[in-house]
Amino acid sequence: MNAPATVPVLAVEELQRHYTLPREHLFREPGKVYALNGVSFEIQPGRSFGVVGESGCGKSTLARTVMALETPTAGTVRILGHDLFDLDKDALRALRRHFQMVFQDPYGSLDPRHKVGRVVAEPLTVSDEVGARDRVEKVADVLRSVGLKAADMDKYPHEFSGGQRQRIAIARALVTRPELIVADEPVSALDVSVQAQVLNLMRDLQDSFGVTYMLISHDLAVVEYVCDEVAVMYLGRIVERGRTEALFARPSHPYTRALLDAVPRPGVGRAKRGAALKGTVMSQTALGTGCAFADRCPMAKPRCLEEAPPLRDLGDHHLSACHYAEDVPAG
Amino acid sequence: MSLLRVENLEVTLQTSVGPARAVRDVSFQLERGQSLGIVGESGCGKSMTALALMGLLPEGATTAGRVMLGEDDLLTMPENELCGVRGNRLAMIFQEPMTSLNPLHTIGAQVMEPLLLHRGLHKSEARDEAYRLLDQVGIPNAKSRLDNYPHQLSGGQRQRVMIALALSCDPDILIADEPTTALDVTIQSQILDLIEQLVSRLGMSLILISHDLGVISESVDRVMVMYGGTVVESGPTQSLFHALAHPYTRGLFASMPRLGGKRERLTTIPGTVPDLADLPTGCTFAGRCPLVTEACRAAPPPRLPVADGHEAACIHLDLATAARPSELFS
Amino acid sequence: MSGPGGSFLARALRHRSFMLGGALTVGMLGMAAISLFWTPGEAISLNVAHRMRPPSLEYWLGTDKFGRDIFSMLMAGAQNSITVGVVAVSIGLVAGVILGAWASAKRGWIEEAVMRFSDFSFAFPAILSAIMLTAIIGPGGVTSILAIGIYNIPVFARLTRGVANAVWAREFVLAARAAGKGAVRITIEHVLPNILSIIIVQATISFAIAILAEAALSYLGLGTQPPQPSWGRMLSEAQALIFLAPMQAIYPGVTIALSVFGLNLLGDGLRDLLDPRLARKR
Amino acid sequence: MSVFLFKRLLTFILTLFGASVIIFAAMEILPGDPALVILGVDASPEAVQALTEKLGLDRPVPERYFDWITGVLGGDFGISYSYKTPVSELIIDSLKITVPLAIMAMLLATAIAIVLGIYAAANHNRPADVGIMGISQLGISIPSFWLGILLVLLFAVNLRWFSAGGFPGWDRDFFGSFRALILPAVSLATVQAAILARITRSAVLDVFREDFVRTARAKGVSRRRALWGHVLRNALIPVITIMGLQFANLLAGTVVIESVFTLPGLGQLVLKAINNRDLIIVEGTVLLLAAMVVAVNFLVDILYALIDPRLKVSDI
Repeated sequence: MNAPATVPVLAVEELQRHYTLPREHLFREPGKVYALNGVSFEIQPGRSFGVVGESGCGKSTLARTVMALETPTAGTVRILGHDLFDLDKDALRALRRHFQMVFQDPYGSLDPRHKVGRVVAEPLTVSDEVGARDRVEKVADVLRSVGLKAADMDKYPHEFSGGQRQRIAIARALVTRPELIVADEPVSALDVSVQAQVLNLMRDLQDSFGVTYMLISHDLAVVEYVCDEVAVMYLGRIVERGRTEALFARPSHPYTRALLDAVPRPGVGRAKRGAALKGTVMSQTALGTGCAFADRCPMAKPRCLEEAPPLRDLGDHHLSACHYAEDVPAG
Repeated sequence: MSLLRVENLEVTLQTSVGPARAVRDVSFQLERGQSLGIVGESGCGKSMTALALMGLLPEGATTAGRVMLGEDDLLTMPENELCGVRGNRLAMIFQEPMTSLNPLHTIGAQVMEPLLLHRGLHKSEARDEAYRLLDQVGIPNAKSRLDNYPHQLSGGQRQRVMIALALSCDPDILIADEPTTALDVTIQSQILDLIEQLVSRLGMSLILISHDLGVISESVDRVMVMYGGTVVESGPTQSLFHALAHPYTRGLFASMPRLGGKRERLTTIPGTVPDLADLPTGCTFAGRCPLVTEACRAAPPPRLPVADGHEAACIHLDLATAARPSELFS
Repeated sequence: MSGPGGSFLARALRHRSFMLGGALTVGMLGMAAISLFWTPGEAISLNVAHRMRPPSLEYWLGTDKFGRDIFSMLMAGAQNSITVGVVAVSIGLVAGVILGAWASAKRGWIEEAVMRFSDFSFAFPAILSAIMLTAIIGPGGVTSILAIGIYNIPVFARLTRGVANAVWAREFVLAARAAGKGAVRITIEHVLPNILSIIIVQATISFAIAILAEAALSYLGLGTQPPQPSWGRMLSEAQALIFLAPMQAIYPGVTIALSVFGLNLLGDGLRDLLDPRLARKR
Repeated sequence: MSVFLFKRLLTFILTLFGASVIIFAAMEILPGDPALVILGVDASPEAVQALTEKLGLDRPVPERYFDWITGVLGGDFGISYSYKTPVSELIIDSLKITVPLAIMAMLLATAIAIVLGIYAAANHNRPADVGIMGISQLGISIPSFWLGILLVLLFAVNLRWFSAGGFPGWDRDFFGSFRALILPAVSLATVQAAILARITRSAVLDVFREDFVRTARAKGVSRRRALWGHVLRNALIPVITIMGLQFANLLAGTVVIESVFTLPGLGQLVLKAINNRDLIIVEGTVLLLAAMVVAVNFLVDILYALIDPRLKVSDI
């Protein structure tokens, strides 16, 4: 199935996901977590889209909902034009070969009791289209394309290092030749010297297979290296979105500004760190009226507490959810 | 005389696959008020070095060399005397704020413990002091927090409690082992700021351990880069980052994606970090180094001067520094 | 079970308590197997003419008050203990693992219901169930098997649910779901293989406990009935003669203790050898 | 009220209710007519009919359950067929033996287990640890009733310090009664102590490896002080869990041990009742034993909530 260029690989619209917490008190309503509060974006074929934010901002929930591992409270996810939550079970299963996932933990994401060949073939075994011999062929091919040997098929995952295991995980995601790969923190569990190998591999695979990435990361530098477009999330919302270079060079949301300032940069020498953002990410257990970032925002004004800023277009594919986007300092 | 002098420290761990030489021939000095950063990837021996200083190595570990705190060798000091040093002259903060506090004790009780132990305060004095400490590390409503349990605090706040705990007896040296690795980047900068402020205000020395070159380069006076249990390069932060010399350090630096950098292809170091139970006899980096020769594999390389106070343990320094990292590792 | 961790056999041979436990267990199984077609003396039919003989070449451990050969009775008694133990533990294991895996796969109210059911079953230790069953169907081997089997269901259900939940939380299960696998397939292909070693260890320990429980039930007269020899009843018969022939109360007890000891050592050894934390080299 | 406690309370009540239904139903599906069983096969049909009416066996089952359970809740367990006395009196008499025996055994087992378990953990991998663990491995392998027989053999047959069994009664001879419970309590406690000592040891060792213990040591707390101040309370959580679960086995053990030492406790009462087909006693006693187990486990849950401040949401 090859979608026409006009159909985005992934289209997310007004996605919401609210969890009900376990009841703590008998006579009080159980609490709620507002993990996603209306997230919308599209990814065009062959592009890479990055999602950055701190823990609890909803980026992992977003990844899992896009993968149809969780059901949203409201909103739609379309992959190659198909609404995931409108499909019956079999149709969804058949569609899954077009979108695959790479996970964070290279030790936890491979079943220790299965040989590498079986791990990598897993997405193929769900549909009956591929015969056993074909399957071995495909697994060998994909192992070679991630820089491993076909003979590695008969080994167990524990015989590989963290970086190699992440290559195996990428091979598994790639084996069905999917249009979309969702990668949730794919390098954050790896050592720095191994990270680069995996990041380069991801870029090479995009060049050779034209795969589209949705990359979730807390590491701004990783997102900048891999992605063409980026969305910054805060408390279940996208607060800023745009082309990576433009957005990082000139952020239009105070939160993005603060994130960029907080990243320590090697080689700049002592005490060049920007002023730290005060406070901590509030729990998302209540939906306030104003801007969710207002309590930590260095630029907050009275209006921010009363009126929630919509994500508005600043031109040139750059969107920001700040009333005072134009006033954000250039750093 | 230096506040802390570590000479030829060796740590050997007992693992299921045999003895592992986690730290080999590590020497350094720390002056009063100075800050030292130890940077390296997982398994490089940076945490074991810190635990060896504290005398808190895992069961079955053996040590050699000397760790001189003033006149005292901590490695040979009897356990009961060491208890008087820990938390008092030498304090430590750990990586995991979620698990590093006792879940069944109140915050107050845990901050008060070293005060009662080392400073001989009465309960009520210790409580007042604990309140002052929590306030000092920026915990809002410190008074009511004294009676909270750890699970009622966020990760950043727990790390602040850990800092309050570590500073309670005005230690000479604060060891912070990956204090911000488990935290978000905005909280990380808050915590690093706090540590830096308090260290300079109280005139302590700091040993900061991190895998993050950025954190290290922004926070300390001197840097020690470890790999495979040994120090491969060390020097004053400015001059070290200005002229990285060891092939490993150069490769590591070049393999990090950097904000605002051009999106040119990252340099990669082939292979993976060595297994401590099965280290090569010569240079630990020999297996991954593009410049490796027979001499590298034969014996551990000597530490050679690069600049004033800046040393690197490599016999091919001239070759390593001549090429750009991307050429070196192509 | 050669899975990850290299040669299981090589590590097993070096594990002393595992080998001792294995030897004792093989000894018990061997005794039962041999007794199926040969015993040195008469284990079942009475021979009052030869009652209360001291140990000799003919009667290795002597005879009891009915003239039966004690050593032969111990051998034949092993059959009984093993049958009851194996069948009862199998009942508990199969039902418990299914319940536990089901609870873990479905979560929500099904999990809650299975766990409450387990809590409930814990109120009935084997002897209590046996008392009720005896009142209903009378004493006998079946009563023992059912009572011990019922007791084992919540043991396995709780254990399975606990470790299966841990497996469900791993990322490779998420990967399997992302590949499109359903709960049943994930349970069979991923969850069960990963919890198998823990279940095997528990089965060994449960077998040991079952032997103890069976002995207690037949001691009380609720379990296996004459003429089939059983260790527990041998003890109760010997207790009546304790002032006369104290050694008769020693032999069956030692046999029970050694069998149970062997199984416990075997279980602990297996736990060490199958522990994925040790097998995984990092 | 926290949801945890509410859930536990609900489970407690439902479990008791379920147990009573199951016990009642089990006795209901008995093969044969209870009246016939009591009177013997050669009884006249009139006599059987009369007894059936007298026992109320001709009324519908739910009605009889309701009568029975309301009676039990009011302390009335019915009249024994064979003793012709109220079952409640028989039960109270036997409880005077079973409850002290169980408590003595539990206290003894806990004391031994905690001391040995902590001692072994504190001397991890040293000879004391290996020795204690070896002995406890043997201890969990010995049937408690056989240990009882061995103790009789040693202390009653050979040394003649204790009697081989029997119970003089608290009113007649208090000290003698206490003495009569010592050997039975020791036999019960030994096995329990072996199990609990192993649990205690591994719980203590597990907690010793926790990060917060390292934090405490970094504060300058000595190993010993860390053990008492930080490790024990945390290690208590799994130990208490197992103690609660083991209580059921301890009660079951009491039934057997009473048989070994011919103590007229609940176990003897119920075993004799089975032989006499005195079902109303079986019903009452089994329900009581089950209720004791459930009650102890409920107490354990409350204890949890007291020890662990994190416990708000049920996850057990």
